[in-house]
Amino acid sequence: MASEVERAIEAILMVADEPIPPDLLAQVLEIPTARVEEICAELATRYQVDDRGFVLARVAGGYRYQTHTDLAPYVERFVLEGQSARLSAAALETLAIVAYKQPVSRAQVSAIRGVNVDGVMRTLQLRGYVDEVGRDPGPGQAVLYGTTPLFLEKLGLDSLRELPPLGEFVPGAEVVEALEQGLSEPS
Amino acid sequence: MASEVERAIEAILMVADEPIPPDLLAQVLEIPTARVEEICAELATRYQVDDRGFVLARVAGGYRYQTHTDLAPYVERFVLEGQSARLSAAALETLAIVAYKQPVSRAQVSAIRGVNVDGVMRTLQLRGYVDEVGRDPGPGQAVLYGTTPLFLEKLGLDSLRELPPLGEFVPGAEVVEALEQGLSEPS
Amino acid sequence: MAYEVATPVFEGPFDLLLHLILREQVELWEVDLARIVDAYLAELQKLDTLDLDVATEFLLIAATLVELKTRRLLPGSDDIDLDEEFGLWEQRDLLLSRLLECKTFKDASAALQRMAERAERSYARRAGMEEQFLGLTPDLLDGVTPAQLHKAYLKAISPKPVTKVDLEHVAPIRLSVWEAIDELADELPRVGKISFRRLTGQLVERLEIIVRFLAVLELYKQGLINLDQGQRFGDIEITWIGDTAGIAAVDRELVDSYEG
Repeated sequence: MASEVERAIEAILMVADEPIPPDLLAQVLEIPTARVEEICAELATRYQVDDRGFVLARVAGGYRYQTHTDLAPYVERFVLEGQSARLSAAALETLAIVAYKQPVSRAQVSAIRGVNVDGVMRTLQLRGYVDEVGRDPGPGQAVLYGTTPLFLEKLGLDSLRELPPLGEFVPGAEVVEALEQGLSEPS
Repeated sequence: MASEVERAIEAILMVADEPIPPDLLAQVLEIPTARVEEICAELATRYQVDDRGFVLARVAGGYRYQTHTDLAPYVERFVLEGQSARLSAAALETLAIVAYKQPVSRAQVSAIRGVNVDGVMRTLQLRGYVDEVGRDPGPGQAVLYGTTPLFLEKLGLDSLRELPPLGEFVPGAEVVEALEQGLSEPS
Repeated sequence: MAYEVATPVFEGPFDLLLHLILREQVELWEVDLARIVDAYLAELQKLDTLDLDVATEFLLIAATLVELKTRRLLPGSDDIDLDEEFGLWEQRDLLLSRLLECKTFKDASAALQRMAERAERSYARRAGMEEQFLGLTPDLLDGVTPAQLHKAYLKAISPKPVTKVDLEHVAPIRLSVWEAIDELADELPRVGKISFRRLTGQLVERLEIIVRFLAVLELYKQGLINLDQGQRFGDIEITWIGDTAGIAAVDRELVDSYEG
């Protein structure tokens, strides 16, 4: 027999149209946030054990119902326009730099990529994945950018802490060696 | 262990925003309509037995997930406490475009705002501020939207003619059109 | 023999360098350097806010590349002053660390891509509020005036800002290395012999001079000119030794492979 709060959480998430933060559920249900998180974890496990076609996901700081990834082929046939356009390689690289180095200025991103990124940054901002988050206190007061909750949704992440550590991507010894070789003088 | 079609039906109903007729499910899943109805009946029973906070209801000739009537008090509190009480800037701009350019299709509104407006339009429609008013006679027969009497009432207007007139500084129709054209092209 | 770059679009010099060294496994010496430096120059022109730090670093890296290559091509380059040598190592380390950083984020972006692809396979429920509860929701138009609606409309239809910075005052360098080669291959057979200083006497921009210099090195490499430097840091004497057909003598294949 499911508890009343458990059922209430299910009902509320069913009418929500964005991820609902646990604090809000806690406030509405008058229970501690920790209890909400416990219940949501239990519900998620329950759906998984029962082999449901949907999951209870934690995304961008909140909970929401989503379809099981297995069933994408069926859902795609049904959803006509849902798919958001793919990001280009240039956009993804720029997004990666903003994600890991935020808050960061356009000039800093340019310096890392070795190309002008003004156009790409505008596109990413227009699509809502990055936004202005402040200004550099130094001279010039460059606009600083950071990622948005929509970016987290796009990647299916709960928070930026879930990004894999950047250290994982530092090139290995063989790449460093190849580059050194490539740049060295012939002896 | 749930069957693949059963799970697919759950997934499709989870992302649908209106009741889905069994024929449509049958077509997408390539199974007989009678089988769809059987599975939906089983699912509905299963949720009831499991004491879920939602039900699979048959409404207006289709199936959809709904909150369990028992839980209405919680959902009401969520609505009262959780919803932001003001129109976002994005929603206000969208509403303004519909108000001044009606009848207008979602694609046209999207083109002007430069972003997808499906979610915002749905919210405005759910709120009763805009509604479908016809179909574009051209190819595609896009649904056209306009504002409702409720919209006029909320703004304290007798008729659309009382909307503040667009001054001469507003770009002419051909400029707006050119702008739409430019923005609607995939970049 | 210069390495022929027959590759599609590259996003700037780092991208190109990483591709050449890691994928094609060529050494810088074999690389058609003109193309990479041109890629730098193109990026430099595109910087619409004139950010001095970025521009300086671009120039420094381009200059490092030029110097690395010059050392290989110029006659009598083996007697080198130690200070210069250290300076070059330092610059090369800067370039190396830039390439490593760029590569790190390239690999990180591939991981983000995989995450996004996975996330895209799960669709979110967005059905929103059921009708029975809609009456309870606070009226969103509360306090909104027709004037505010009017303002929102004007904002919505106003052209979205497209940043366009006038770069005229930055004196864009339009000449690419290959254009410079064509120009020299046309001019040199006629004059026969000329000093580098005279050849570039009319030019004001350092970058333009660098471009000319690279063009001279390419012609030297192709055996179309002779270079003679009386003393270190002295003027360079250029003598055309190719046939008099001039431009036709330049390896067209190389020129054709360039599409900057």
